[in-house]
Amino acid sequence: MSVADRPIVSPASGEGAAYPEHHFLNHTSGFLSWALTLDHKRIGLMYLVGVMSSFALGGMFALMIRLHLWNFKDGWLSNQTYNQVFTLHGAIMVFLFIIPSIPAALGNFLLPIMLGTKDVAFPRLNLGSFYLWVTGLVLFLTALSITGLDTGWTFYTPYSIETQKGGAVLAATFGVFVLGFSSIFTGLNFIVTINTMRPPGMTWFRMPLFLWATYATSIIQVLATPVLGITVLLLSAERLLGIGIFDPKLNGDPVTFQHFFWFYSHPAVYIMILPAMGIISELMSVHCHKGIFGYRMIAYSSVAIALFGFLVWGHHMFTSGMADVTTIVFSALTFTVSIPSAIKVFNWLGTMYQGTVSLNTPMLYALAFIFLFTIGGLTGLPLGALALDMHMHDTYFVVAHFHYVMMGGTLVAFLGGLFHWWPKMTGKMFNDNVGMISAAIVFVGFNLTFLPQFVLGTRGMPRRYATYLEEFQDLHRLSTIGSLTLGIGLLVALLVLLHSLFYGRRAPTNPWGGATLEWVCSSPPPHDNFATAPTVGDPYDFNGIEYDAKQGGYVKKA
Amino acid sequence: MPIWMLLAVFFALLILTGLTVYQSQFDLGNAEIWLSLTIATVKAALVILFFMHLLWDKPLNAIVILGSLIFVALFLGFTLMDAEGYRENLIYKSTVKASQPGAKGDEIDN
Amino acid sequence: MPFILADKVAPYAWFPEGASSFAPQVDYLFTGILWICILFFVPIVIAMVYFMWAYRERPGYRGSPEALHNTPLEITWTVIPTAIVVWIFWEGAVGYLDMARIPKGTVDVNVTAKKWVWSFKYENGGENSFEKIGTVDYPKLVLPVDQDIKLIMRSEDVLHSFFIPAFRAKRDVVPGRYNYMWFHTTKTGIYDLFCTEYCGDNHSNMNAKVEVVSEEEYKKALEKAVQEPEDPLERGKLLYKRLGCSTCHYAGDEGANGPGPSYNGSWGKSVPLESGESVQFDENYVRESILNPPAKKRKGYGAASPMNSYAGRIKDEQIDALITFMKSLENAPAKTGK
Amino acid sequence: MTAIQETAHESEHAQDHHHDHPAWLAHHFDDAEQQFDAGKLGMWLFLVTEVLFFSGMFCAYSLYRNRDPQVFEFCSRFLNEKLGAINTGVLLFSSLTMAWAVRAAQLKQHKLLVGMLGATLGCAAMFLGVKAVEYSHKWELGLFPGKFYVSQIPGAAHGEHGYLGSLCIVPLILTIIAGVYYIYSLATMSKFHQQVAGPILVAGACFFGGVQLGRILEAEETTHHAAEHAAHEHSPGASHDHSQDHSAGELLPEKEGGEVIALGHKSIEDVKVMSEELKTPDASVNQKSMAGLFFSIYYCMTGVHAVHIIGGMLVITWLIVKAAREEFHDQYFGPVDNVGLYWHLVDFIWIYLFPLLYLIT
Repeated sequence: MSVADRPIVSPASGEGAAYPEHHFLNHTSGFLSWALTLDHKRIGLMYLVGVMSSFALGGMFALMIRLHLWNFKDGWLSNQTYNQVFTLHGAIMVFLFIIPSIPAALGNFLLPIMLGTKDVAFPRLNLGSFYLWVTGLVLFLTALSITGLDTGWTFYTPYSIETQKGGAVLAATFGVFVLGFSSIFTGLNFIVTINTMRPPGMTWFRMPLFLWATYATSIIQVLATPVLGITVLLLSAERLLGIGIFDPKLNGDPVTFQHFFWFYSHPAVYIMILPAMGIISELMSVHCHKGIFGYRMIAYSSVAIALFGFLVWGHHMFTSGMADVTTIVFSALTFTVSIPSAIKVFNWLGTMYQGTVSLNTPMLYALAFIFLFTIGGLTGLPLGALALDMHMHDTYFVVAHFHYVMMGGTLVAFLGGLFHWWPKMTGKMFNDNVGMISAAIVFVGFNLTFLPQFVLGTRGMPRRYATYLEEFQDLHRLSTIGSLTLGIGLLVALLVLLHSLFYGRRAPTNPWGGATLEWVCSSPPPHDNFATAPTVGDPYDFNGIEYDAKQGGYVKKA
Repeated sequence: MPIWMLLAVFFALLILTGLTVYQSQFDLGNAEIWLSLTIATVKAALVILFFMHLLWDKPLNAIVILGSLIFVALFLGFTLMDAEGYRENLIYKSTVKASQPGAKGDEIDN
Repeated sequence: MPFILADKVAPYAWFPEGASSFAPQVDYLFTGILWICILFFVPIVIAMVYFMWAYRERPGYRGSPEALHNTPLEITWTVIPTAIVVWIFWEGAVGYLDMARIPKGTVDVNVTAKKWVWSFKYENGGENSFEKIGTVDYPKLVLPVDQDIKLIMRSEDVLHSFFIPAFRAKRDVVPGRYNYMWFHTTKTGIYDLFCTEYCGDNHSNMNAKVEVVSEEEYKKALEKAVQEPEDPLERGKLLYKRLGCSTCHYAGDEGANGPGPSYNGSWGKSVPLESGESVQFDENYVRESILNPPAKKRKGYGAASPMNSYAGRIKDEQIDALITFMKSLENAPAKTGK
Repeated sequence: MTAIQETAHESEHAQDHHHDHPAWLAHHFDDAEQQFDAGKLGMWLFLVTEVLFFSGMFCAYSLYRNRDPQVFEFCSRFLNEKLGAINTGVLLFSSLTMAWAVRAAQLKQHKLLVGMLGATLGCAAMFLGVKAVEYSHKWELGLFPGKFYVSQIPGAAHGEHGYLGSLCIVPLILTIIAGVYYIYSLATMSKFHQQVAGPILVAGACFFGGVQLGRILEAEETTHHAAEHAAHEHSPGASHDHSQDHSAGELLPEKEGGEVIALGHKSIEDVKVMSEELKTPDASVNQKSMAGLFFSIYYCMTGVHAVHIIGGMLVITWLIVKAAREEFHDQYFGPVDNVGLYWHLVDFIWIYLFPLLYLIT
């Protein structure tokens, strides 16, 4: 039985849970009260709107790519335009959407509440990082509009030094620089908040797993992102001053650029997936109404993934002509990351065992995540195996693999988390049945888009091709059909959420039966989250949390 | 922190700077870079421990800053290890040596 | 499934037909990993769906809220995957070392990559020819069967990557250094060669064909390769493709939809320049444009991908041959390629 | 040192005016200790990002030094180690005054605090003044980064291009403004304004003091160098290199000053082969792709460091304003402490830059 089917008791009728008359959304009003807010919840919501818009933009580019590839040649874009489109798709999705999506949007909203504090440690810095993000967005749009960036999102030298789109490269690299600092400050803020502001009783091992994941993510953000900063700064200097560090014409070495770039960009993959794993840990336990299986293993594995993630960047460069020893060492280290990821999947399944599984929209997204992420993780194995990577590198197999991890993983978890916490953020319930339909469409569309790409890849279809051999056309068409389906699914999800804003019924304090602290404060939460420090218990203790028809949600019974 | 300690640290730093300038006048070969880096590290340690009060600070802050050095070492270590490995393939080196197999057939039309 | 796993061209499944000694090794490893993945994935999904059904929320059923913990189980599902990935790593690394260690007594080929053409130079100094398949003129690399082939690869501009799916072999071509690769051919036939590192506008057109032939045919091909055409016009036509002019400039009814201006109908005429002036399209202009391309850019091509200088890479008589070729297009219809 | 203190930026953030909180305690913190710990940890984490930020350049440095040590040896000869040593001393002294400032803030020695901050600011300005001389001197020799490197025989050509003058324009304007401000403060007899304007004006003067100091030392060094180079010019390598440049560049376009633009690897390779044979390191490294690369790294490292100095000067100025208002006391000196940490890090990085860039033999 999903929540939507349950008897609805309108809090307005005087019964049921107290719907707060006063909450953070109506605490103050006016444009400036949002633009200058120091409230982490409002900043989180602003991020949410921002990253979703970026996602829409990036998604539009994705559909353009897929439609162009419908025919093996003479697509509707010129080669040059196609190159710009895939570059912008990648750059926007990575830098503007996936990296900030969960930490900055959901993390900002949830972290202080889950932790039981009033705000993050540095609220102004938090607002500052939001405006840095906005600046990055503007710079990216500039890069898009002045000439169109065509370097690929990786900015590999010497192409990025030689390309005629100099202005675009400069705008984009500066954008990446600024976005990097936005990400650093968010991470810094979270680490300080978690380290110094836990209320009494909130020990490290009483923190919800989402916070563990966010903490691990923040470590990466603080340690890896500065290297990206200096990399793009040197690249800009390369363009402006011809410094030659990465330019083979001046005896510089393009492979050095790749080392610099991937020292950040590989850990960045974990900036993307770790918070997603955190969300899934929350979703699985709440919607199974059962304590998480192997709490400590999940917590440790998050930190392990974050640290191991720094040791494996070389696997993006196996074919670049790295020294053999380095190649083999990187391959060995690469496999170490797969173990903690596998452990998490098993633990989530263990959580379902003998639980009480509520099938609703967030849970469906979580289950879709496990399915898709397992495929994404397992297809990493052939890519980590050196001999096989020689064949698969830079083919569609890689494209499919990282879309399974980043999109099937991060995006699906983001959507699951969004549906899960939507009632908390907006105080409105969405239509659960249509939500579940959206999850189903997304799931089918996603697999239809990317499964064929695995086959394309093993058969030798290189990535970033505007035209291709005729023999690959059927699989490409299948993929294009899938991408349209996926687009429809995402659109349905968006409509469900928007619909709820206007027509959704008021959300109870605890609509899903969660035991973490955000389900203690009202939906939406009051301005200060907690008037007094809340009593902290086990975040996964579901004993006595019962559905209460009167309230339309769950309450803790003694 | 008492004034005498501030001044003592400052003069120690000055003396070490003088030392590093002085030693650079001798040709010590490979040892030189290690010697000057060691002196620099001693100076850096003085700055961090005393001027930045890390000696009296919470251990967490020390872990944070020392931890970051581990990641710097990782970054430099792997990148240098790789660069060392493929050095032979760089064109300007291999042209000079001419012993590089295969390079011979690759002369550019001129 | 047959639709996905079969193909119009060849009845292969996951991989194109293997034609090098690496292929069996790579295919074996892939199949092994594929089965491991299936062995993990299928039980995971079955368990997930079963739990979803068996423990679904329903009237009269109430699962346990207590967190489970089972140390032996957790250790098991840590140790088994670890053992498996160690095996995968080992197999992959052994295979890689095989690919990286170049044996002695190889047939050497010099490979030069530039935007957006591959050129191959054989041991006897001969260069590759071209072959038209469909509407596309592919550079063709001829190799002997059952031989160890070594490639000495160099890039003249940006990163490229040399990939022959049928050989399961790939290596980036990095400017500023030599990268080497080798493989052992096992089967005659014509195979695709792709550039897999993004290199600009016509990245996807930077393909070539590899023809593996018998020893005798290879010798013949080598002899043919050293003989450049005597006739300046024929020579010019060949150079037009070999030097990569055809990847940017349309000429006659050939060439790619590249960023450069077409040669057709230009010779002897006055052509407008980006600077607002105009210039006579003659020997001097062509020569200057080859050696110092940015000096006099044609109108409308200021923002196009820049042409690299051929100074130091082209002989005088080659320039002459190209000029002869351009002259022959004096009256060709002034259209651009697609 | 571990007394309970508060950081400034949170103190202003008491937007809700909870009356149970003192004004300097942000409403989302439980108590002063928590607030102080948060600020301090945040600062240390920021320093971590700075360390990793610079690590990229140190990586590039070690990579290319490891590859071409002779280039680094050759080029460091053009870095004036006297200037480097003077600057090291200046920065170390500024670290001392900064640390002393923290002490003064804790002890409520307001005047001493302003003085110490002013001394730090002055040292920073002097550092930049010396740096300006160093940079402009190198530019006049054509020692530009990467592709702008002009490979004349360095030391031989001395054009007066007025680089130093251009570098001084902005500081000059700022000093004049500070002077006007100081006169204004005298006229209004405002103690606060005098305390702010004084250090800034002194800092401006220190910049020009640094410039003057740098010029004196640089002039000494140049005469020394010129003699050294007169000897070098007679070596066969130097002259041969020059002629080879031209023959290799027959077909190549020429830039002003007869400098060949290297268009492919070929010209680079040629020159290298030739110079390797001649065993004259000077000739082989004196070109864009070698010495130019060193100067790229030099300018990147010292330039980014100088940007950090300028950033530090801005926050120190802000501290001086607060100190002149006598805002700091034993319960509240977090900003001084945190800016101090930042400033010491800038010093810390210079401690490594100095031997790595200047003292290579």
